[in-house]
Amino acid sequence: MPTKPRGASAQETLTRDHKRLLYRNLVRAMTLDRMMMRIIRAGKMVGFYHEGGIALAPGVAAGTFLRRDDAMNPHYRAHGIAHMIAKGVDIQSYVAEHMGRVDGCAKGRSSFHVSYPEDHIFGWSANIGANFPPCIGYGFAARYRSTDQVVMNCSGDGSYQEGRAHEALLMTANWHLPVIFWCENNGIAQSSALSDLFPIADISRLAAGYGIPALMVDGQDLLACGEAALAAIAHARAGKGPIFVELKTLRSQEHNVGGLNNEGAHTRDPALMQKWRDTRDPLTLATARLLKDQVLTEAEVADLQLEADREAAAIEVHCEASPKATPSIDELMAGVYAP
Amino acid sequence: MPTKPRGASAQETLTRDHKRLLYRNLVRAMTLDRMMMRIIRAGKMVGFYHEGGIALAPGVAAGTFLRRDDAMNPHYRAHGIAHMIAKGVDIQSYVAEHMGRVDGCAKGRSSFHVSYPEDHIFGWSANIGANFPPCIGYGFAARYRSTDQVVMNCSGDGSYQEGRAHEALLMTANWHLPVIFWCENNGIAQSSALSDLFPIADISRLAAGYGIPALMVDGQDLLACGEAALAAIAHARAGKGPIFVELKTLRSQEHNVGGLNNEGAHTRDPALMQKWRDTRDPLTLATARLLKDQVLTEAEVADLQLEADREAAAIEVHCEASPKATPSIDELMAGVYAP
Amino acid sequence: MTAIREISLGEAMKEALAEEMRRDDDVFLLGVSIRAGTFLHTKGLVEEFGERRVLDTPLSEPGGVGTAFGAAQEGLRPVLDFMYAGFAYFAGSEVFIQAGQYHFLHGSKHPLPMTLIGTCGVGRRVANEHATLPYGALIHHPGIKVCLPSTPYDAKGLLKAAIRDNNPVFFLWHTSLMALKGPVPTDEYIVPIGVADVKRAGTDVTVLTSGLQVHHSLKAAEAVSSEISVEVIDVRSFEPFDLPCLLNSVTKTTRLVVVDEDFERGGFAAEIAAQMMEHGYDLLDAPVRRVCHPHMPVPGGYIDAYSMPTPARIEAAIRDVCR
Amino acid sequence: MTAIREISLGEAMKEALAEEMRRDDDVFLLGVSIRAGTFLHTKGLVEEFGERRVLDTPLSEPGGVGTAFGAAQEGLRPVLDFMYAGFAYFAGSEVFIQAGQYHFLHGSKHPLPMTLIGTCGVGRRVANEHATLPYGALIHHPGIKVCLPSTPYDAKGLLKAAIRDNNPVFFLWHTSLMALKGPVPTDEYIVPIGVADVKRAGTDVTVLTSGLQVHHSLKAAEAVSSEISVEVIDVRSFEPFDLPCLLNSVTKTTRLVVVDEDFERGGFAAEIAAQMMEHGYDLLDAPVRRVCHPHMPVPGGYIDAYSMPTPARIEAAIRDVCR
Ligand SMILES: Cc1ncc(C[n+]2csc(CCOP(=O)(O)OP(=O)(O)O)c2C)c(N)n1
Ligand SMILES: Cc1ncc(C[n+]2csc(CCOP(=O)(O)OP(=O)(O)O)c2C)c(N)n1
Ligand SMILES: [Mg+2]
Ligand SMILES: [Mg+2]
Repeated sequence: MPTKPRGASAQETLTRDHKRLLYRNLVRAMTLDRMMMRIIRAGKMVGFYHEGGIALAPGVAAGTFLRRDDAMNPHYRAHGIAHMIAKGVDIQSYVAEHMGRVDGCAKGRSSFHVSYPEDHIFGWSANIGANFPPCIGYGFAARYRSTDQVVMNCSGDGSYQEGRAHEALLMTANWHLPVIFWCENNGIAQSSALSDLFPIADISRLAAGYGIPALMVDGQDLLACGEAALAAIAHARAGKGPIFVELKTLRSQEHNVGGLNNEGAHTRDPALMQKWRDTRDPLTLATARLLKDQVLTEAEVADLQLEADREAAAIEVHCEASPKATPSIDELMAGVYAP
Repeated sequence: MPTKPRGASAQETLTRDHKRLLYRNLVRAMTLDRMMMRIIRAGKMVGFYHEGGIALAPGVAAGTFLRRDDAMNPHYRAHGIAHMIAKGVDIQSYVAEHMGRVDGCAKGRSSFHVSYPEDHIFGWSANIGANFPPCIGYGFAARYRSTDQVVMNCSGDGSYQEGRAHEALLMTANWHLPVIFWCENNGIAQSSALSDLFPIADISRLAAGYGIPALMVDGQDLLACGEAALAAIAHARAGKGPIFVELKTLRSQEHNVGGLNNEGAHTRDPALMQKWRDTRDPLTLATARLLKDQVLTEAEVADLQLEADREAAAIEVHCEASPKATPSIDELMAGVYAP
Repeated sequence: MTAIREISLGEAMKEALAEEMRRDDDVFLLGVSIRAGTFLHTKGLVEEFGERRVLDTPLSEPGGVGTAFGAAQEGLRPVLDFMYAGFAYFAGSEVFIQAGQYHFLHGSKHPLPMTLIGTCGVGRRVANEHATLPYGALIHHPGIKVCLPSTPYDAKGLLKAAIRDNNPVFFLWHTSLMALKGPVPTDEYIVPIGVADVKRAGTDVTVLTSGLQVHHSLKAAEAVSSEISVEVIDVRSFEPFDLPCLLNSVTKTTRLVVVDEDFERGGFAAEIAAQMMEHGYDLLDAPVRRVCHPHMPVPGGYIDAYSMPTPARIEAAIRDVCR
Repeated sequence: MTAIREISLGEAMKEALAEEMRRDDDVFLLGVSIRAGTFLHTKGLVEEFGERRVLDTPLSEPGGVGTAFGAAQEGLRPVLDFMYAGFAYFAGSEVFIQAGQYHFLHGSKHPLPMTLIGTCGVGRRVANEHATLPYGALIHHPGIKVCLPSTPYDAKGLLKAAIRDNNPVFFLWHTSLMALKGPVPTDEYIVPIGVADVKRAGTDVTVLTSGLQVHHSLKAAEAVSSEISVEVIDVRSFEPFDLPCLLNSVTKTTRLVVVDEDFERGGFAAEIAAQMMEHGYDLLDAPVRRVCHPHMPVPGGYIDAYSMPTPARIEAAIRDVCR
């Protein structure tokens, strides 16, 4: 599937450095996603985990080109691990939080409600679709203060079924806010096929109703995702209002660890998912492409993987050593209100 | 503005009887709207009233061709008086309800929350946009029971700003439900211009995002409204799924009695509103047209007005004679749950 | 002949749904990913009843409730599954205001037979919306019935009663009890909404509780049994609430502990304290004690195991009121 | 030099908004039709502060709250006007759950300085959502502060405190008090959130109340004054609640009536009854009496004038607890 701009005005091209950066972030994201799976399977996580698998290229692209002061809502899938790594947050405290440790980013009390206000990632709600209303506020604040911050609002096809999506599309379009609707469409929500829930296949068709330009991108193609991110960020940063980017991606495993892998009444075909893993893995595809284009060497590819493995191992060791968070109720009660 | 079908498949033409019926209902609706204004100005109403004025042709058209078993959500403007008259409800009990009398349709306890379950008009909430979720259920019930009932879901441009509108468009499209989205767009919501709230002028542009066909109609042209209603009802009744009808209409007075007549910070221009009343009154326009086409005679026009005046006067007298509803708290408490 | 088997609470709920759907074609089921059956109680129902009667909805909580609402107004008997009850706040107006007020406000002329289902409860480390127990908020808003079973038997009987009720009923179930097994007869029965149940008889102190906390309270009762005789009452239905059952018990015990996993302030336990003031003040030999979730958001991680009411906290409260 | 004028509650609110907006460019105002000024408190503000800082939102309550929420996270100090507080249920999740839980759940690291405004109150014959008083539901949900003034003085001072607070605050005002006039100094002052106010001193019975019911209670107190000395305490802020002020009073009077216009069950009055059990049981010579809206939806028409707490009902309750 080619990147197909529909009315988007900004066009950008990836530099060699951009490509290398995207690639490195994807290696790290997929490695840490696997580490999270190890941790939860070993019973060391305190809540859910929703595997990213082969769907992490959009998240990597969403985060890689943002400035620190650009707000982002990470997609909940893989609990935003790709988005956050790419934006540069302290990922160790993210893992520690998932393990309920004192040096978790929310002091071990949040399970998966991670938050990095200093990086303009303001936590999240467990309600799918809850990302939409605040993203209006982030964009509003940028306009109010006449900064050129942009907002990267990432979520899945399922989230666009919530009425809150409509209100965010409407209000950001009405006020010309610098918000990117980054829709990671994997064609499924929990255990229901998108085709059973949504009348049309392309969520981005909604955008035209608000006069918002839209792009469609192959979400398995890391470079296409990166190009779309650059274009969308440039569009928003230039004060041209919101833009919608739909990235078609794939879920090749169950919704969450221990959960079902159904589409309605039917089990999803394991052979098809295996085929996706074999032929549509974004890292395999990107490696081949970047080697061919001589952006990377085989040795560099191996080094990057090694570096990522070391990062994951070090984080795991550190987090396991960190004490479990068991604050007193009094201490917690004192944290209900901000001073 | 011409009726401009955009993708709607059904086309119907109004018969002479249709036209006469529409006309009679419009005379009655506008006469009763004026009576409601008299009642509230005389301090005899127990709650709000939101004048219909010259915006009642869409409501008349919405109701006139429905069957009794077709569900309808009347627009809250003029508290649905046009819609209800046209659908054939006992309008005396509607007026009595507004006057807090024992023979009000909700026993005088509801203020304006009128309800006619036997006519498939199931009350309403004071929340604008609350009409959308239940309209899915009405359509669903029709499909579930394989009847050919349709649902006429009427509301204003403001209501389409609520996320609930998105959910209803989405779910009715997804399930191909027989729901008509009858959008009476007067370009204003309370005291804010639509152009200040909505990024585009035509609300019906939203419909395409869900694959829903849309019509646009001059809401001051009674016959155009009627034609659109026939077409939309035929479309829905034929099992072709939801359809969107946008009717452009006008508000030539303040939002509600005693309220403001502003658009944002600015007072609305009284001369412009006077011009609308002089040149765009749907009854004046329809009278001229139907006389010219010899669908009605001058004498018939006068008779219909006389009949409507008599109806209004009789209702007013009856309701004033009806006792004020002052049930005991015990009696009310016994009515919280259905048996 | 009545047989009694041991089945799980989830299976008991599924039996209730299946029996009511067999009995009445107007009963249908809708919710997020219920065809696959995210939880046990809906798994496999689509095979028996087909896609017409078991529907996956989009992630649109107001739309989902609205579908049920409108279908009920048109005379069907919808059962809407929210998955987690905390998601119901996305449809706050429909759930807290409109459903309960529809009948009364429009002249008490027309029923609204609609069942809402959601799971809730603290203790699975995931915090916040996945734990929210909405009954404290629900009972504050008139017109909607609310129940929460602690056993498979009650789960089946209450869910059948909810579906047959002509009013909106929010049927809650506690996530931690999904797999709990218990005896359930094969013969049909109903557990009426509005009737509490004495789960353990006692004479010194009454513990009024619900859901998972019934089990915690029974543990605490057992722990103190050599010294204090504890009567444990399972609320089962918060609205309508079975005040006579409570007053009967307190007449005997003269002491009351309310164990409530929900937020403390202005919740069910507070209401009981107020009703005891109004209807049972002279019965009491000690003030009513609340054992609730502290008035703070539900944390996740390793904390929720001790921030929720535990057998130890309940035991301490029992000892305290009996001093 | 401090001057004191008589201004209305709506004007007092407007002064609070204008002063805080002048003081801090981060303060801005958004809501449905607030540029025109549906109610007195926003009328004309757009003229002074311009369209940048006074914004009409679409009819999108979750979107409106979200705008405030996100802007507050980014460091602004938004003030969102719901028009009627009952409309807040359209944004149930944001208002009841997410706003109050954001700070705590994410490690108590980051403030959320956001003010919500909504009018409420029974007695204007329009029923339901236009009357809904959401404080009973709000106090049940941790992390959001809630206040409701009964005088122009308190309205101005509390609203200024709300805007300066680093937490979400729901500032409610009673529709029937919009035009009430009272003395307000020209000099700047704040009424801190969390401090109740004795509006009439007395020795025989305490009446704890708020909003319009402060005035009804003062009437009732006056009516019985030759026989019973009534102390009337204005709650002013439901969360945090000033328990010491109440306990001080009840120590003296030994009797308590709570007058609460909101739904009775599991509301503020219930919470006070529970807290009296816990903290003031031995002070009481009679059980706490509630005078609330009966547990039914708010009707309109001629009914709401007697279904809400009236001076007559309050007087009866006062006499009752003093028997
Ligand atoms: C309001 C709400 N409804 C339902 C859920 C349950 N739920 C969690 S994830 C999910 C699917 C979301 O689908 P999508 O947005 O497409 O993301 P994906 O999982 O496909 O990456 C659902 C239904 C929820 N968390 N919140
Ligand atoms: C949820 C909600 N928000 C705000 C209001 C206040 N309000 C009542 S009518 C109205 C305007 C509605 O506009 P529209 O739907 O266009 O209908 P019109 O008045 O133009 O006929 C508003 C904002 C409300 N009743 N409910
Ligand atoms: Mg998806
Ligand atoms: Mg309008």
